[in-house]
Amino acid sequence: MDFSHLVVIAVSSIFINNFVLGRFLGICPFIGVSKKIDSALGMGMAVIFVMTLASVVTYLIQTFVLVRFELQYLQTIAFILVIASLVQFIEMFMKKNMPALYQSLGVFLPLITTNCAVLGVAILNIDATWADGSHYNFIESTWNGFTAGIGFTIALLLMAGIRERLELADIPESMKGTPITFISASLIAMAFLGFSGMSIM
Amino acid sequence: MDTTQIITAFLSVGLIGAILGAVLAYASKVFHVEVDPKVEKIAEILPQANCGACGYPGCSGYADAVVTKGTDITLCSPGGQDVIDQIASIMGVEATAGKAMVAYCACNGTKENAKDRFEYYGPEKCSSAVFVSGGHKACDYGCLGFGECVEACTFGAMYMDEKTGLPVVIDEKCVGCGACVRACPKDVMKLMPKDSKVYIACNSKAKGKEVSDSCKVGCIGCKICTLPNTTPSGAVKMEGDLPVINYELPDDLVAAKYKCPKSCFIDKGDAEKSAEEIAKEKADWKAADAEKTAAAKKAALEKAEAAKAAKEAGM
Amino acid sequence: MNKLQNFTKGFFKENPVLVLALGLCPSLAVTTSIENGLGMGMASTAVLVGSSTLVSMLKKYIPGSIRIPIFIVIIATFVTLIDLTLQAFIPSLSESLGLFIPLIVVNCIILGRAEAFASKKSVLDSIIDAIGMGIGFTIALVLISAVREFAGTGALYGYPLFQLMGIEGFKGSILMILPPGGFLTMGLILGFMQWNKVRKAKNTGGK
Amino acid sequence: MGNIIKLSSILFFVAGIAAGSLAFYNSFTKPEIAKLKAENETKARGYVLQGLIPDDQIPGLIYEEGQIEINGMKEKFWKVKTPGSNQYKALVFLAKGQGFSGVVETMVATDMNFKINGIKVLKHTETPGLGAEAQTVKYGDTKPFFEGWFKEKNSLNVIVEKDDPNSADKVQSITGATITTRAVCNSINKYAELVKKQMGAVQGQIVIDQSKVVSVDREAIMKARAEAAAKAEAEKDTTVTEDTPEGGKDE
Repeated sequence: MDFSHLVVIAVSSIFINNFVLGRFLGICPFIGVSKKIDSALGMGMAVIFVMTLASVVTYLIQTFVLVRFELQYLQTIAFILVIASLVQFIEMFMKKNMPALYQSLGVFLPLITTNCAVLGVAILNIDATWADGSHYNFIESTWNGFTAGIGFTIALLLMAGIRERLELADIPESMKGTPITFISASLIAMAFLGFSGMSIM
Repeated sequence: MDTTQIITAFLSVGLIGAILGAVLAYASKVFHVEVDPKVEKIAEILPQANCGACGYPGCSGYADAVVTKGTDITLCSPGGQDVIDQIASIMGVEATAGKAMVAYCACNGTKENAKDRFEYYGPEKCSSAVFVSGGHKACDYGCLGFGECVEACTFGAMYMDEKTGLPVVIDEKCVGCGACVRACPKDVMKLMPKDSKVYIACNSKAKGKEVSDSCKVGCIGCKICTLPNTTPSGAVKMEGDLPVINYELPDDLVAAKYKCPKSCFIDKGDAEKSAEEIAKEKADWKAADAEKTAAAKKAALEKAEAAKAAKEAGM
Repeated sequence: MNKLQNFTKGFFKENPVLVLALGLCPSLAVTTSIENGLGMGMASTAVLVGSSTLVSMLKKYIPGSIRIPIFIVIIATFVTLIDLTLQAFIPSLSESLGLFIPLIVVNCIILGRAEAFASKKSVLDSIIDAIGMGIGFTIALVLISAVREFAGTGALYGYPLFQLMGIEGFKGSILMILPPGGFLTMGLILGFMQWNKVRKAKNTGGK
Repeated sequence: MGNIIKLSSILFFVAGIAAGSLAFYNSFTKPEIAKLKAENETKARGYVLQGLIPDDQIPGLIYEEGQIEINGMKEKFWKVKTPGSNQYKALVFLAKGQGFSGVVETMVATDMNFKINGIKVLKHTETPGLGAEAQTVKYGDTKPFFEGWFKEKNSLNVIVEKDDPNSADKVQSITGATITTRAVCNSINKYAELVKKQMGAVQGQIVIDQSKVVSVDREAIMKARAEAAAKAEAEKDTTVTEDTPEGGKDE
């Protein structure tokens, strides 16, 4: 277990290759659920949770089913099936047994099933290789899922904070709403581009 | 072609599917939670793409918001017109079953009536203006007049009256969704039953002196409208320094309308009548009222005399 | 709604990306060149048509309570078919679209159309609708990628226009190819659409 | 309970049939994909050998596979012969290194003195406009400009200019993408070193009449190392290259 690998993964997936601002994954919820900081936070927490869990489950499916039976080409279908069912299960479980948590976090779960960031992180975990050709191991995959979720949350919170203020700004009629949101996202993405000069190796 | 591979693929992915299906079917029974059937019905109609385009957490989140918070029903873009129509029919059934409501502006602080504290040169939005020490109006509770409620209305049921600087609700178009109520930072927009005519056009909870300094038509909290001989039904009650109409109790509120020293009670029916008609009605009512009061006084006097007589007789 | 209207509504009036703001991830991520945008648009259209047809054909036999998982499986199957086909026959496109081919599965346009349209209407209508929406998606992608490619590299569909005309100097700004450029282009195009809408509303309102 | 069984068996069949039909389709595309991969590999090897070996001989070249071990993983490299000749003409290997945002794979061909003939960046996930420039062909050119920088450099010593401005084997870095350039250089160094080790062992064992080549080889390596230490000795590198006929030919 190489600890430096974990640091590299964290810095890379939170800042340099931020899922939303660097990789364009999860744009729909980024635009949809960033109107209020409260809901952005709830969504972010739910994404962190699901991404971590999805990384765990898909790693297991990949290793113990797909690779064992040489079915790697069925990756997409197996992953989406597992992620969708898992999320739905957690949602039902939470609704029944932890209503308080469900109110703040669980309501966002269905939105995450079809969030490309979750399937994206699962596939990236499998595809990613280190320089020596080795793939992410179990802990690295899980960690990548977790930190990618944090990266997503940071982007979402930034956007929500800006949009709450934009609500009060005097914006030309034709730029109100989604257009100005994209322009703001562009500016944040530019700021995040600054991280790409970082040498992490 | 490799048949064993096809069979392995069939079995392994099939089994994943079967296990997940069983777990979900079981879980849906064990973890079943009762929800409003309307929410379920709407959730059923929504595309289940869970894309978040509506701004709510998933389709069921939106369905819940539509039913419980009265959110706009036109937000689902993947569903398109079909879905909107279907939700409308579900919500429509509900709307007629309950009491139909319309919005009204509880402020008559027109440009003429209400004074300004200072001139405001910010973004022309109510929510922005509120940040500058509560708005430019001298009255802390009145309409700011930038029409954020009009923008919030998706049914075209509102417009800004350029002359008065106040929003106007077109009752025929208003569905009582309450979007304007939520949009107003001053809580000036309120809902009332569609079949009622009279409402109180003031939102000020301030004391009388303060109100009369800032607005010509503000409620000064004189409580005339709540007196038993004005509204015998008790439909008007004071809440702090502001009267509130209880629309559950039947009352035409005509007496309150004419007795209010600041004319805060507005009758929607008056809008169609000419000034002379209104004046005449008022005069008629006053005459009738005077007669009535005189009669009442007389009756009271007689009653008192009768009582006195009875007392004397008794002695 | 007649068939022609059904077909053309996705082009502009109900364009999935530009008007409905769906499927934003691929329309930002792969639109660095027209070639990629076109490839992604066609791949998505193929999946959309395939899954809509199948869902519409099977709509009577799918139990309501597990329809979503079944739709997902059907869509994922078509995505994998496309993925394998591209890998085998158009490897360059497969490489440049990369991760975003499997991610067609979670494109809200496809699941949304399957659920909202194909599961209710006839097979023919579903196919027409799917092709129309797919073309609309492709149009949007090509439009965005044309802006980004030209502003980013000074080329259109790989042809450096200025240099072909003998004008040196305009090489574009890399920024437009990078993520910020994607967001910026999207914002401006959506702004333009809104401007158009507001202007039309004003014109009709004024009369 | 009955409902659960019904639902899960439906899902079983749907998922199973989907997977089965994909497996069926895959059985057709799999050989295609493999063929394509092999074709691309051959093409890339031919591409980097251009110049070192006459164009008309490239299609008929014999590639002898060799193995190197890197971090516990087995990797291939190729010893290139022309048909009918006993002598290796060139070495080809696929160098992999951690770039800025992922692995960069570079196909490299060197002559028997480990002097680079040509490289080709095959796969990368670098930022467009920065690291991805490694594959960009400038308008009017036929090959990516990045590849040209590596020609004639010693694969064992090639280094980014910023890291050692005095080296004879320095390579300019791509604007804004030193990390990518460094990744390519380092991976080439590392793989060349391993290939060299392997070659030394192999050649020492087999043919005696190639001992001459080996000795030249060793001499070259010694000199290459000395030259890396001191810039003044850069001249000697050219003397070495003159010793190999292949090296001289491709000018």
